[in-house]
Amino acid sequence: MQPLLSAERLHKTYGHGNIFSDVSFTVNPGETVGLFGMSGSGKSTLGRCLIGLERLSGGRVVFAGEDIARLSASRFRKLRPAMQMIFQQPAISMDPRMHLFDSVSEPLAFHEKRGRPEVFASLFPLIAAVGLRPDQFSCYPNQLSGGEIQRAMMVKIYSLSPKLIVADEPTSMLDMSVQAQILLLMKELQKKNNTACIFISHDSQIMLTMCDRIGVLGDGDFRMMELDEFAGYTTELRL
Amino acid sequence: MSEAAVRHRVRVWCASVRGTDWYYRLKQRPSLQVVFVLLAIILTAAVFSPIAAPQDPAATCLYEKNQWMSTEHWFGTDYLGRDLFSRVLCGLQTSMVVAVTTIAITFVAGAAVGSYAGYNGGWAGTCIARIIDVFLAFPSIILALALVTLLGSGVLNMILVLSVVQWASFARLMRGQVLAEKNAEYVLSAQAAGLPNWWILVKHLLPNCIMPVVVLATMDLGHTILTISTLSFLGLGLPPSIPEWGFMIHAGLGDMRTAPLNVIVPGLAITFVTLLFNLAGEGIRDITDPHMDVEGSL
Amino acid sequence: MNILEVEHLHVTFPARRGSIRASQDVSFSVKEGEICVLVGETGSGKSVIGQAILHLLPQSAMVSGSIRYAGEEILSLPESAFSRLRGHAISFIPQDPIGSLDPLMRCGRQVAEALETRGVPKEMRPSRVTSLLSALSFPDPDLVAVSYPHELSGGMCQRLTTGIALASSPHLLVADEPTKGLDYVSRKRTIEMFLDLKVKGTDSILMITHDLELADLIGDTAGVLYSGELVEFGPAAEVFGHPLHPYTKGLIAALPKNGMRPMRGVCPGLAALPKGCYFQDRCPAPCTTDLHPPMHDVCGRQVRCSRC
Amino acid sequence: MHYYLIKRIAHLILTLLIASVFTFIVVNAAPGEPAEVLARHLYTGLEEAAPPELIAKVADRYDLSKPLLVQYSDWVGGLFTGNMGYSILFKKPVSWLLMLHLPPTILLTTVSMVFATIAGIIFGVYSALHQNKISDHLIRAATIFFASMPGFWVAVMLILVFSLWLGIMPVAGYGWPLFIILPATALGLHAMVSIVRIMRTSMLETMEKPFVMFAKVKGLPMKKVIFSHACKNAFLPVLTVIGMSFGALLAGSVVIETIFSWPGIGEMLMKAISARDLVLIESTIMVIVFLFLIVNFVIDLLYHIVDPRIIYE
Repeated sequence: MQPLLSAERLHKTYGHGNIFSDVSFTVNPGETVGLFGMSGSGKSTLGRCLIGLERLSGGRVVFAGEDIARLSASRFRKLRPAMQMIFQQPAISMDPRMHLFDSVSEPLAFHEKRGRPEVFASLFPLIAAVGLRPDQFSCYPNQLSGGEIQRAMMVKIYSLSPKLIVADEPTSMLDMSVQAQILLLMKELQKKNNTACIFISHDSQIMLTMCDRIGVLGDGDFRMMELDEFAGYTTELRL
Repeated sequence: MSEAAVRHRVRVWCASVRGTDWYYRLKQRPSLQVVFVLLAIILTAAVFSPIAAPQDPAATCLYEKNQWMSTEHWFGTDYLGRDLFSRVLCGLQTSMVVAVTTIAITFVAGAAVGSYAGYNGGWAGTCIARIIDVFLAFPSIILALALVTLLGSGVLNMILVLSVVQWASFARLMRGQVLAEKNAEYVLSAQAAGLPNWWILVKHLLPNCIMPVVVLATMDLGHTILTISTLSFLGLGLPPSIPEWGFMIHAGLGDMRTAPLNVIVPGLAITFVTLLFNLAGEGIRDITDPHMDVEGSL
Repeated sequence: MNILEVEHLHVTFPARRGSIRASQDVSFSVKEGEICVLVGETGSGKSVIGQAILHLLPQSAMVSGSIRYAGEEILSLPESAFSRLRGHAISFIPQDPIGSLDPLMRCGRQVAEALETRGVPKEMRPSRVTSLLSALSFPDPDLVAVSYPHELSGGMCQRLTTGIALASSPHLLVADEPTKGLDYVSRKRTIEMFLDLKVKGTDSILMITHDLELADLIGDTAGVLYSGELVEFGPAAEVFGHPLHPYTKGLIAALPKNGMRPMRGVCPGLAALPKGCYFQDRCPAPCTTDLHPPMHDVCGRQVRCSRC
Repeated sequence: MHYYLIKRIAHLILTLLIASVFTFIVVNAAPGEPAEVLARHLYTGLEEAAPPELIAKVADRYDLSKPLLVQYSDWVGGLFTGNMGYSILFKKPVSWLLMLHLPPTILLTTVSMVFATIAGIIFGVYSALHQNKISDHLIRAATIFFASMPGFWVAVMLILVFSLWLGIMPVAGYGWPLFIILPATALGLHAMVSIVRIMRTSMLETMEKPFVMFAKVKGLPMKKVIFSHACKNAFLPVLTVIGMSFGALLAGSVVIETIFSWPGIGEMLMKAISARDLVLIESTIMVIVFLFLIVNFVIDLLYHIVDPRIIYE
């Protein structure tokens, strides 16, 4: 089977320091790969580099058979909806001056050249699937809780039917019970749409429940681990 | 309900949600409503001042010079016996024409240059940043003085001078705003969704960055009126034939002891108009910010 | 003997429409030398309790009930009288350790300030600072003393604020979310630090947290807060081992290590609480009455559920 | 640190250079051949036309026939060596005139700045600590009102009230200490207002910060919490505003010095402008720009000393 995304010898330097170097791994369709590391280990930067939101210093990322760094700007834009990202801080991941229904329906409305209200009406099934009511989308992002925004984010992302989602600590700002809800929802949607996911977190417990394989970033080097190996690796970190 | 009907209802609902919030926040603030009404009156007065003035602002009458308030001359007369009220009213028009045109020019130029320099960065962005720095290195009136020396007096020249002096502060603010916002996660999210750069700049960055610039523009309207009057107080910028508050104060200095109204009234006019713009600026900042608590004060 | 007794604590904030009942009818007590943990999610009003004990609530808050420290009523004490307790007999470890240290002052001086209020003479302070810092297992105390907070990691700042709070050898320590926002290494060290305190067994601690694992490890007694009120209070091992209230059960089941089975729904907003039981919308077996369930004793602990 | 300092100084010099080019162009591009203006000034009077041979003579004598580029480099060179040329209006060397007129301006702006800073901080902190009380509302209303008054009008009103009506202050002139009170008040008012407002906002923000709460919880007395923690942190943004206000003070000094006949460079600049004394105009403007940039440079360094968080990139 051809991998959906393969990262080959990625490295990134910032100023004088190395953020990460020699990172290579592959992601198959529908699979969840974890990226684990301490704060400051560069896992968020790596996640952003993988979908081309930040420039790599070296190495290449091949997504669906195409090297994303070599694509022309317009071809890359066509490819972009297939790779989406969920961010850590729900409070600022939606445009603070836009009503949620505008934010959520904007990408699809742009790509399909339709009116936003129309697109929004077509998103109603998805909105129900993530457990929100359409009237909640009349709010500004700051009027909703973190969990609700992450759900709305899910609507925005899945409206583009992506093949890969990079989730950058999507629940670290959320409460325990909401965290479980969001993670299960992510899993469920992923299964239903056969979406691959790169899951970034520093919580080893969540990693073990969410991921199929886990890459560990630490002190500048990168190792890919199977679940049981990872469980062994993190026992010393746990209490 | 048919699908078309659902769509229609959603469209109506979307439009109603979008339209209400500024209005709602304005309704919470009665004092701000008063400010806006007064501003509207001032602007109307500025447009119609030559017609509305009770007497010819240029009609001299030496027998009636330096008079105190009376029913005939509400604010008294100046050293040539001209009606002070009419002159203050016409001075309003002069100030407003110059100030509004200047701010319109500087706002557009500053926002365009600033957002370009902020979003694109790189070599051109750095260059623009340096040029902005140079303009800001001149204390504003000093630069205006130098330019007035070059261009001479006149309404158009005044607008040109003030625009050259003020565009840099707009550009700097806009650049700073864009720089601060362009790495925000919602911008990244829009990039990830495959939206083109111009779209992100226009639909996301500008709306999120422009409000402080609008507030600055409103407050700078007041500030520009101060600068105009200062320049014409120094006898520069506008020809003496055009009634202008600063020049009126200058002309009243000689008879200040016997006819204090000649310096008090135009000064109060400047203060009042500037005050209104300052209050309106603060008010706009409050009502356009979704983060702002509705219980905020004026 | 009870060092802290909180009875029928109500905290209400006025809002534009109506009011926000951040804390309702909260009663619990902390015995001398005991560690009491209050667990709750965002909006459960857990931080408000700590702030009420230390008189840190904003002026607009309306507080009623009673808080007794060593038998003395402290809730109604005027600021001048209370300030002799704050930082001396009762200490506080804030959440957000980095933000809680003055960014413009060297860490050593911030520790020295705490000693100063204790009346340690000026010439003794530097040596006391050093000994205090090395007691917090900083490898190089002198270096930490001359550093600014931004030069330290989150975990180091956490230890520093704890150290400052412990500098007065308080009788009661109130810790507000000590593990919030820390990465796993810092979190582990912080938990170990509290375990040390627990082993020593001399301090009475009231810990407020959202971290169930921490609560389970540290607590002697534990309380679970939901929508501003206590729903379960009792010995920690009992509460976390055999939860009675459906909310406690749901929280524990939602942990990743327990299989991550979430409860449905979200907490109701504090401004618009439902009639009757606040948990009814999320309860797997909701009761049919409109009556608000009172706190009642069930096998050695208190539960606010009419079904238990 | 050294690297940062060098970079900062390089920026300063670059800005000064571009500013000097800009000033030179603006001033020398004024209508009318400089030599002709000068000739009329010196020999024939402003109303009459000067004969061509006189113009040529004058141009030769004052180096006005050289190409502009040479004139510019002569002038910039002069700025460094102190030989800035010769003022036609005062018939004295420009550097001598600047030496004579700079001290009064520096005295006036410094006194205004000190007054504005001290009063601004006191009122700002007081207003923040009494948020939403009557005194706070009064201070805020007063600041927005004062910010709307033109500086020159404040000066005129001060003269009208204190000198003409009450007769307790001298109308104008140069002296110490009585003569400086009115001009310094009129000049410093706007700066004070901006400092009050930024100090109040910044203080309110800082009082909400967790470290202020923690300082209180440590058991520190409230006075100490406010002065050694809150005020110090709240002061940082004020520093930037002080730097900005200094530019406004220099600009305002042109008007204020003219009104109060205060013999500073502002007043001299106005005289030079009405007499079209180009060499004096451009040199004075450059000196003002230089002063402004230096003050901001110092404040920038100060900021780096006060705030340890800033990293020298």
